[in-house]
Amino acid sequence: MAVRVQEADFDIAAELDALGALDPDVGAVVSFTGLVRGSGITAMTLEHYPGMTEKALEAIEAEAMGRWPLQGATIIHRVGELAPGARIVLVAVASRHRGAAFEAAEFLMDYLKTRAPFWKKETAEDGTARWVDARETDTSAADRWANHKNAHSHR
Amino acid sequence: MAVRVQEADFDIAAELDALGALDPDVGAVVSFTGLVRGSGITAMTLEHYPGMTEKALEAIEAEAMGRWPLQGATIIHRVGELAPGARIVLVAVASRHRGAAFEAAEFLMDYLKTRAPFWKKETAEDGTARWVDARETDTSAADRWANHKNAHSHR
Amino acid sequence: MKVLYFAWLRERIGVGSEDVDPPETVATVGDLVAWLAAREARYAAAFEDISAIKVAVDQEQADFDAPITGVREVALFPPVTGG
Amino acid sequence: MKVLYFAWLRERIGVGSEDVDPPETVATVGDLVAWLAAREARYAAAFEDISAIKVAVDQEQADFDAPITGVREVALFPPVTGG
Repeated sequence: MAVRVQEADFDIAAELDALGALDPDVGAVVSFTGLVRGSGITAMTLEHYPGMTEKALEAIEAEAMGRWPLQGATIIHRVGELAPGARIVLVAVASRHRGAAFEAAEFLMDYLKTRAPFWKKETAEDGTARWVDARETDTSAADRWANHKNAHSHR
Repeated sequence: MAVRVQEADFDIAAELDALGALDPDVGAVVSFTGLVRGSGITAMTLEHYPGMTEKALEAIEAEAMGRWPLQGATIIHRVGELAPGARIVLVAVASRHRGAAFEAAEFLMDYLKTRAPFWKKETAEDGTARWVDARETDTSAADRWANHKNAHSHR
Repeated sequence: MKVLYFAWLRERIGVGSEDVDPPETVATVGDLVAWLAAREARYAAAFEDISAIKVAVDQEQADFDAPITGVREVALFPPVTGG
Repeated sequence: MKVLYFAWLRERIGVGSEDVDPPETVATVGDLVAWLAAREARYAAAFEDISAIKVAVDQEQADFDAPITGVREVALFPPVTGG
């Protein structure tokens, strides 16, 4: 399974090229990259639950592979201390058509945001640190997939 | 405007890094890469309408920038003869949040597919060439944005 | 006025663009297509199924009702298939 | 049984994980939380708003009703905020 949790940065081009090369019928590769937003903070620290994190990401990826006709999916999530502007997460999927690729990538992010055990702590410019609050909009974003019909899987 | 039509391949990592660096509040970069599907073909030739192509892509990009709170958008489309597996198109957008980024990237592709003057010709393994037919599903994909509410722009 | 053809329209007609000088009675894109089709068999063959043909006038999407008086270029092409 | 705490729960309790040996009457995650809260003020403070706490049992999402008999690890943490 193409799931990794790591402190190191990742090479987006290499990851997307690898997905595109999985199968000659890959026609669409969609990627999401999450970055540390820099306004007012000096660092973002990512904590996670080693062991469960990998299992959770693999379960999310397996669910996406079951729901959409994907030729591959990659999830990379960084942990540790990250600077403003740094990459936090990469989600990327390969499919024949763009509809499935867009939907699956968005599904992966919505589920990752609500089901994968990561926690963010921001350090402000005055040196104080605070844990980032979970967003209700992330929960509603994930919930909308419960009854989702894959209407556009051949787009 | 970040719109390019070119024969040369493009560097996805450089394009995505540039989008991420536009503003310290970019939190989400979504990309779509279209590849030449290789089954049964030996080449794909892209014809376009020089002059109108750039205008059409700029209009599509301007519409996306007006509809979603984006910090930037990039469209690169290749023309000329491409081999199986080659990159054809890159669409990428930067936003604070993932909901707007996903929607805008999908919108750009749906509009590009139906409004930008490109035509594909496939050369089969037996040497015969045929113009690719337009897909009804691309028209319906583009039509669904007509009355679209940007409900998830803060996701 | 310049008329441009793309993809299989270009192949069937045999040129990518040409300068034409239609009479004043040719007022719309539809009139232009009919006038071209009446000139030569290759145009008539290319324009046989008008529902399969899209139009741009001065590099903007248009339709067969669009007036052509004063325009610089009219393009005729099959539905686009890029991306 | 191993109990793990993450994010601000870990900070308030002061440890990331600990081995505990609750009595047999502690049958569910909810019982475990009540038992820990009764032991020391720092647990009671950390578990004050139970609605803000999520649960995993043996590294799978669970809830406060989940039985803990025979499980290896129980994790308590705030709602996740990755991605």
